[in-house]
Amino acid sequence: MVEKKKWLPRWFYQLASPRWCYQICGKLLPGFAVAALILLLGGIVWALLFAPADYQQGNSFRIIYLHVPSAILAQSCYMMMAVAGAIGLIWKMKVADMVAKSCAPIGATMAVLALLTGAIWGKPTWGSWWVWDARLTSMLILLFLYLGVMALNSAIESESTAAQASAVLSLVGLVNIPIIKYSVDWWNTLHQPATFTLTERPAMPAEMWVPLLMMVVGFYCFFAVSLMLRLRNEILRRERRAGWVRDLLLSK
Amino acid sequence: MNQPLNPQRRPAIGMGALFAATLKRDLKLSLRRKSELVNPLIFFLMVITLFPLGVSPEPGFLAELAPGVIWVAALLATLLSMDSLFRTDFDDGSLEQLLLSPQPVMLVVCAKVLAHWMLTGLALTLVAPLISVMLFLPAEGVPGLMLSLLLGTPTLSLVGAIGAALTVGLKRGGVLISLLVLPLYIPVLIFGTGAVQAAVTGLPLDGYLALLGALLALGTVLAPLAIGAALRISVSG
Amino acid sequence: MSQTMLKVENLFCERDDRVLFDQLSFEVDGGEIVQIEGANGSGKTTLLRILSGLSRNYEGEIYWQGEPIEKVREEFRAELLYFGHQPGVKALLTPEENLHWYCALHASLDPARVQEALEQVGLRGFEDVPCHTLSAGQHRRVSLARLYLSDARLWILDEPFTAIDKRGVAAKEALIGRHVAQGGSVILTTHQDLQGSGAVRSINLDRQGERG
Amino acid sequence: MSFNSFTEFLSMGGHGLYVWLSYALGLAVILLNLVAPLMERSRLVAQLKRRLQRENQSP
Repeated sequence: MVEKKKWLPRWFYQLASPRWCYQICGKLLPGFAVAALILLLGGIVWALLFAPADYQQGNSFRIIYLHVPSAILAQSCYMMMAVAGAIGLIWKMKVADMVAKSCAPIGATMAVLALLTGAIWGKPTWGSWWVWDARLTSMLILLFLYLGVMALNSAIESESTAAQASAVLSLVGLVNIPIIKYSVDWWNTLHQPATFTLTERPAMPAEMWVPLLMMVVGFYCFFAVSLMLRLRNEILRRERRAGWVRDLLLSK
Repeated sequence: MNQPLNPQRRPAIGMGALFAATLKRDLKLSLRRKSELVNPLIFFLMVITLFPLGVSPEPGFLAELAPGVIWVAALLATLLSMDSLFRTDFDDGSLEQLLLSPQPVMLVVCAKVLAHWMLTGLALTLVAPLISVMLFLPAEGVPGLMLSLLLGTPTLSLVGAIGAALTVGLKRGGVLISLLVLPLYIPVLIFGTGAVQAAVTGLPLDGYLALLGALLALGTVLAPLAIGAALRISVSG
Repeated sequence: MSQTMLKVENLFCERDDRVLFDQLSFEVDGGEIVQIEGANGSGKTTLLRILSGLSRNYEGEIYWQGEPIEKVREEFRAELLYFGHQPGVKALLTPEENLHWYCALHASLDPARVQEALEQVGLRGFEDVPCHTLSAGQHRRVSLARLYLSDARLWILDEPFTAIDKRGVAAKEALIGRHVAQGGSVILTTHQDLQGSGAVRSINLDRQGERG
Repeated sequence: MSFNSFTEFLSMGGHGLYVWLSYALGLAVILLNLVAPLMERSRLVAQLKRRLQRENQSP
């Protein structure tokens, strides 16, 4: 461990300290919260009021502003969970374990939101609530992966063992995600002739994609807020015997 | 008498022999516990029987359903037998001894998975022709079915073993394994049934089999690593 | 002969919200017997599992012959014999088959000496019956036969004398004494007093818990 | 502004149910992800405080 410390930047080791991490999260939280609020509110107003209706799908197209950001977030959240888990496994970094654990519920709810909005959007577009569309199917499998990680995490009593085991599982899942995605895409084209999909559109005018971009960035900011809230809870819980946590609690 | 404690060690048994010894040991253990040996097979047959009863006994319909049904049943049967892969070793302390061996754990793990596959995946592959007759699968599909099972079921055993290793320390790991492992089984299922359907309709199989082979190669390289790490974590807890 | 085998520095471990030991440091030299003492639940087994490398849930440093243990895992495992709560004996296999597999795991052991080892623990004539037909004591002796087979320098023994009769205990003690005389080290827990095995150093975990 | 009146805005060209259902769900999920950790935090702080008091009294 001692030799390794030389080639990693200093902030990495500060990040490894739960106390430093707790404080920096506390400082960053308001900024991200304000950014998320502005971006999400602005994005939603723009999306609902000012963005033009789609010439084919009409106003139901406006669901894209929730569907796409939540789907993107669900995927990148999994990536983050797996990477944080790997860091926790390799460098025995407690904070990374906690980040991985905090990622799982957010990612799972985002996957649920992407699935629900996809289904609701499917009703006016395809005429049925659920279609075994490749994207929806792989999102459903992503949700299963999240549920598996969360179930394993809660089934193991020892905190550090639970964190390590979930990290291994999420890494295995990470290797599998491209394979699953490819196989589902391929299976889908085999089963049904390629109809128009939910999200792939030829060229989107700027007044359509700018609010979309706003919503995506807003969702990321919201993710940061929720993650930091959860992370702070997790740090308090895991470090409950540390002196600084006691002082913090007594000062309240 | 103990040997003198000299650091000059003479390897009496090499790695290949350890692999063979573990394979032989696990096969022997399963053969001495006959009920567990045939359970996955019986389960496989029973699940298959449920479909004509539950859906429809009409031959044309069953023939269309057969590739999927056989593959899903094979998948569930593999999963059912997965829990016991490391559990008995964990309970009687053999797993501790295994992990404390100076030999690479991956080697022993590979041998154990191979033994497991020989008694489930291979056995399922061998009874598959019988099942395909019961489900009216056209005769042209049978070679494709057997080849896809032969290439696909080892991957199922490898991936399932990761789940088994992760849950071995838990008192009730059975249901949890399915939850962890089933999503990971989906590519094998898709390509496996794809191969059988292609065989039935007379399309070339090579692509599907190549994909199943690629999955198997990837699994053989990566799964033992994950299984080894998972076992150390589970025993540590 | 008396080089330091195992060195433990500032070991910290907690289980279920309870600190088992904190700032635990000690050394084990060649030719030494170290007995871990403590009340039930004081973390004896946990400590042995940490020392053997089975459990990684600890903080602190462990050195094997001067090197951090993470770097010399394989060399360390080749020099280690661990005897845990579970004997590591497969009930469906015969004593002979069990020990043969153990030899396969430790490449340096000679399977030809399995017979001899079984004879030493008084299991002659039971070589080829499945272990589940043996009594509890015999079952345990199958596992103890590993002590006769082993060429490891460090023995970590967790309650090696349970379910063993008096005569067996004496034989085991003599074996431990011989191992130590040859320059090996033994770390063990036991409820019995060790007699005639030379100098026994003890480490008490109860006092550790209070301090921590 | 792509709507001429408020009722038109509400009906969303006949797709009002789907659009408003989606946005309600989106809002619910976002709020859930913020409220749950905040409630968890107050619960945790109370629990840890009780624990500290217990520990301070007992020795």
